[in-house]
Amino acid sequence: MEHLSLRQAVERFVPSGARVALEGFTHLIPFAAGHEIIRQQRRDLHLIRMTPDLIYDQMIGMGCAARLTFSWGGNPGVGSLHRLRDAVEHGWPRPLELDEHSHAGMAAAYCAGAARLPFGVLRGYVGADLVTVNPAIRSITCPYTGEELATVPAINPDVTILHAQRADRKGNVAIHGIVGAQREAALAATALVVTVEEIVDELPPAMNSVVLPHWLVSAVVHCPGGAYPSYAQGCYARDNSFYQQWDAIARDRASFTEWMERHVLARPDHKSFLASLGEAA
Amino acid sequence: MEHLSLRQAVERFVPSGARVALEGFTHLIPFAAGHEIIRQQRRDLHLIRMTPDLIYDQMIGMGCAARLTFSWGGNPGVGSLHRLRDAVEHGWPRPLELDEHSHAGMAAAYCAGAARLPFGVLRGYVGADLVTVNPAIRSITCPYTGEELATVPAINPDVTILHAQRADRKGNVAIHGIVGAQREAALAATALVVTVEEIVDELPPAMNSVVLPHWLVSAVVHCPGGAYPSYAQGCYARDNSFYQQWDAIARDRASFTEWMERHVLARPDHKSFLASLGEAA
Amino acid sequence: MTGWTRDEMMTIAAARMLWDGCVCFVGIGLPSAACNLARLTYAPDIVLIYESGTIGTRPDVLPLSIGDGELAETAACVVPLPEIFSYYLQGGRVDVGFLGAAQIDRFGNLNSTVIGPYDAPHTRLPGAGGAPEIAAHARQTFVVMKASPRSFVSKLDFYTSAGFLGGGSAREATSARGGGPKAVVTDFGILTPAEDSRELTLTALFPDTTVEAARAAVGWQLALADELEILDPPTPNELATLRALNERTSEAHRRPVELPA
Amino acid sequence: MTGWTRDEMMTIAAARMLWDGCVCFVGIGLPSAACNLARLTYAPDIVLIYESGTIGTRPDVLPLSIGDGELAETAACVVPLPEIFSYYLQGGRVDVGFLGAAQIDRFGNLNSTVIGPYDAPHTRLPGAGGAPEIAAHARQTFVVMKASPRSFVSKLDFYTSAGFLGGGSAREATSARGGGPKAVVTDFGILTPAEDSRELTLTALFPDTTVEAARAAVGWQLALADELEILDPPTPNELATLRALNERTSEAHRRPVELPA
Repeated sequence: MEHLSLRQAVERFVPSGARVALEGFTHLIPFAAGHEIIRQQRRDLHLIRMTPDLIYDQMIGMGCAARLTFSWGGNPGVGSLHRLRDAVEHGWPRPLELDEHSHAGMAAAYCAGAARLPFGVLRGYVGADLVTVNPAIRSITCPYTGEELATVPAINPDVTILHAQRADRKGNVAIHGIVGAQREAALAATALVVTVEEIVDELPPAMNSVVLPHWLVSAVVHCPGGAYPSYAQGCYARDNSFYQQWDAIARDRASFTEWMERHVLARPDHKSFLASLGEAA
Repeated sequence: MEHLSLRQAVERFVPSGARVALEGFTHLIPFAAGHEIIRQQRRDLHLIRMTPDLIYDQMIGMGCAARLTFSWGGNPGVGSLHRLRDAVEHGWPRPLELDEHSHAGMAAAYCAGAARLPFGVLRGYVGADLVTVNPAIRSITCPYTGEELATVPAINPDVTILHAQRADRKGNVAIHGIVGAQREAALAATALVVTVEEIVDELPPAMNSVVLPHWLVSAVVHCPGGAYPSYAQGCYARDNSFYQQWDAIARDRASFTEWMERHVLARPDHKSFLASLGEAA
Repeated sequence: MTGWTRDEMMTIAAARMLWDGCVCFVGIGLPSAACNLARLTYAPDIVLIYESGTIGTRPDVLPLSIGDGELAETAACVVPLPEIFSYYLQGGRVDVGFLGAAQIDRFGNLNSTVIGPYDAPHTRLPGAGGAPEIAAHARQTFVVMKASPRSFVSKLDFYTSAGFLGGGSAREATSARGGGPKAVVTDFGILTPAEDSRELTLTALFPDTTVEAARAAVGWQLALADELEILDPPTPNELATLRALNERTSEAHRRPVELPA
Repeated sequence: MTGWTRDEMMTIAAARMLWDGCVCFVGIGLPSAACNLARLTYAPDIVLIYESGTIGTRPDVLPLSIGDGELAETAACVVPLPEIFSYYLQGGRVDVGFLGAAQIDRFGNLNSTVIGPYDAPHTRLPGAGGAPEIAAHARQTFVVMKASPRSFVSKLDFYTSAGFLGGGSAREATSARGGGPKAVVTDFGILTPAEDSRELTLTALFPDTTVEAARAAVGWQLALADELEILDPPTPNELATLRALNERTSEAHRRPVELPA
């Protein structure tokens, strides 16, 4: 475990062409890390996330991604992810290959990855055309009952990036609130980078709460506000208003590009990104 | 969910011949429930537990069990379970059929049971003779890599009995500390009975801590000290000294029977059992 | 408080189908409103599960996303997402699943993936999410969708989630363990599957509309039940509770977020 | 403090094989003593995992069981047992696994299940527990066993856990991903697998014993390494730390338990 700046962590752990999972289900989405990947102009990434959300909309729109593994690609409660749609419907700014699952299928694939099994099993995809368009979804026969069950290949990212509330100096990471598939994505990955709101000398006794032990963590990055406009339970709320505004920003290629240039590319880091939103208001 | 006495709960949910899992890995072992099953002279049970521990040693020695699904049958840190050994080696007081696994295999079987999958998959039992003596351990070929992996059939008990620190009036159950396979055993079962140290009006906010929601719970039984001589984190410690003394008590059929008659059969309930131990000292 | 919108009536009609103590797998939007309306009116002990892992949650305002902090704070507990899908949904612990989609066919099959060919889509939709397994495993599902001939179609562009597939006993031949669609709540009334054919049939109308309007909104020849129920309009209490909930919600969603300094 | 027992020397020899920061899957008894001795001496940042689900635990006294409360209280976190076996052990996250057994053969295969036939046992042993998968998945395993011709045998009654199976490259042909036994710590010295044959070979002796005594304790013809190391006796610090730990432990295990009124 190392303490790195976000710039260093992305330089080190996110080369172009990597399989990258930025996880966090609505909660704790690592926006700052995604923006730094955009700044460092990574290309040909295989992006992995259950819900691409705004962060992958931005990364796809900025041309970082060649392939997307996902299970639901909307702006929650708002509508479409317009940059994702534009890539799929019109190949802009470049074509995007889809590896599409259901939530249950993708969760099973992460679990298999974390357990270092080659596949996950589920009662799933019943009567669903996803089976016909995604050759990775297959089936297996139960050796006891003879039933046919669906299988998904394990997901094992080269690097998983998470955001969390806090880490201690050794790199133990504590997560509080909705965890989604964060733990499975972390354990399935070769490298694990975690941006955190706060670094403390020592975490409180954990008992059954969610901790990623330091020896699973490749790098910890101190990055307050790093999940914004997503949220960090106990630190700041989800900016639902921003999610609603994003619809108009992202609908148009020019307004999207201008927003990204102004708020991400022209800014050296996340602190400056956050400050730029204040200026815009 | 109903609030019942332990006697009522065993009468209702543990008929002779049932598949019964009393789970809790070293911690929160439901001793009081096991003793009540002995008092009610249940027979032909299929007992299921990763570690039979003293409670199944007692139930087996008292003739309750026809079959045992397990993965490690010793007195932890002390030695043998003499009653289990006597049943297996000499059929006393009756023969005991074994369905034997490794911890990893049995954990996978509980997880499959909880997920209502017919089997669990693991990289396990490599070069192990358990595969040859337990026909339930089979294999499957990965549809992606062609690898052979071990399989175990799902465990779905008729009733799972747990002990926990507390429940609220609605029957939500909160567990604190080592959980073992308690949750999986609970979710895999048809009925779930939980004995608890304490019943409170309302549980504290849980967030990520371990709670079994009330609608999974068939019955809650108020039973302070119900895990003794196992323990309840935050309530009382494991009586390691008792575990050590058990070796001598259980080594001999006569001393075992006498102890069980004196402390369990002659006592109407768990409170009286606990009091009887004080008298013995 | 007089008058009501079709959206309000849809939400209220969906809420009325729930019962106290039932375990609901809730989606965002109208299903979330319906479930919480039920909780705030006649089903105080309804159990709401959101796929984000929040179990038994009791939000004061509706979440915009499936994982707003409000859901976690008011939950009986929060579990990892894989457990929600394996232990709870696939585990057969869910009584009612709510679904929406861009397209539905006469057997309650749903498309939320794509309009046009998958590889060259006219419109790329968000995709499956939890829907295929909610459709398969919930003991019953309620579908909530505004009707138009473009959304209630004779042939789906893509089968995302199974209803009764080709109808009749087709669903029983699959590994789906849940009962399938129990009702489809539209903005004109309620369709329910006919007993043998499983074809969606108009069984109830909103009080302000007609069979002709219903038929015009559906892209196949809509079958009518022998007895057509006319739903009661929203009660003042239903309407007041729903509007207060929506008001609290939009106020909360407008609230500026304070970032740590 | 003068003199030491073979038990103490075994524990200390096992502890010396550990390194700071290594992730150990710890069994009860001597392995637990060795790991905690290492932690209290030269490996303060060793990570101890007990199969009960306690990760990064730092007990002040040794647990009697694999799941004493002390382990949970001092852990970095406590996870459900299935995760320990799937995500951590099978997941390849464990550097060192400790194993003991009733019988071992010359290729480090272990029997902890039964003496005599499985269906008509002479002695029924506790069984597999975590051993088969620790043996398969830990990057390396250390076996700790007192030696006698009855326990170090030419043929096991039952194969509970795989060492190098038939020797040579037999293990590589299986799906076991861990490296297998790195060393067997006995009460006379240390055996390690020879490079090609993988046969356990005497490579180190305790300072107070002889090759002849070692050979007499082993039920097969024990091979000797070309260079035989004589282990350093326990240092005063090792001995003092271990004895204090054992003293705290037996005092704690004798302590009466207070039940709630």
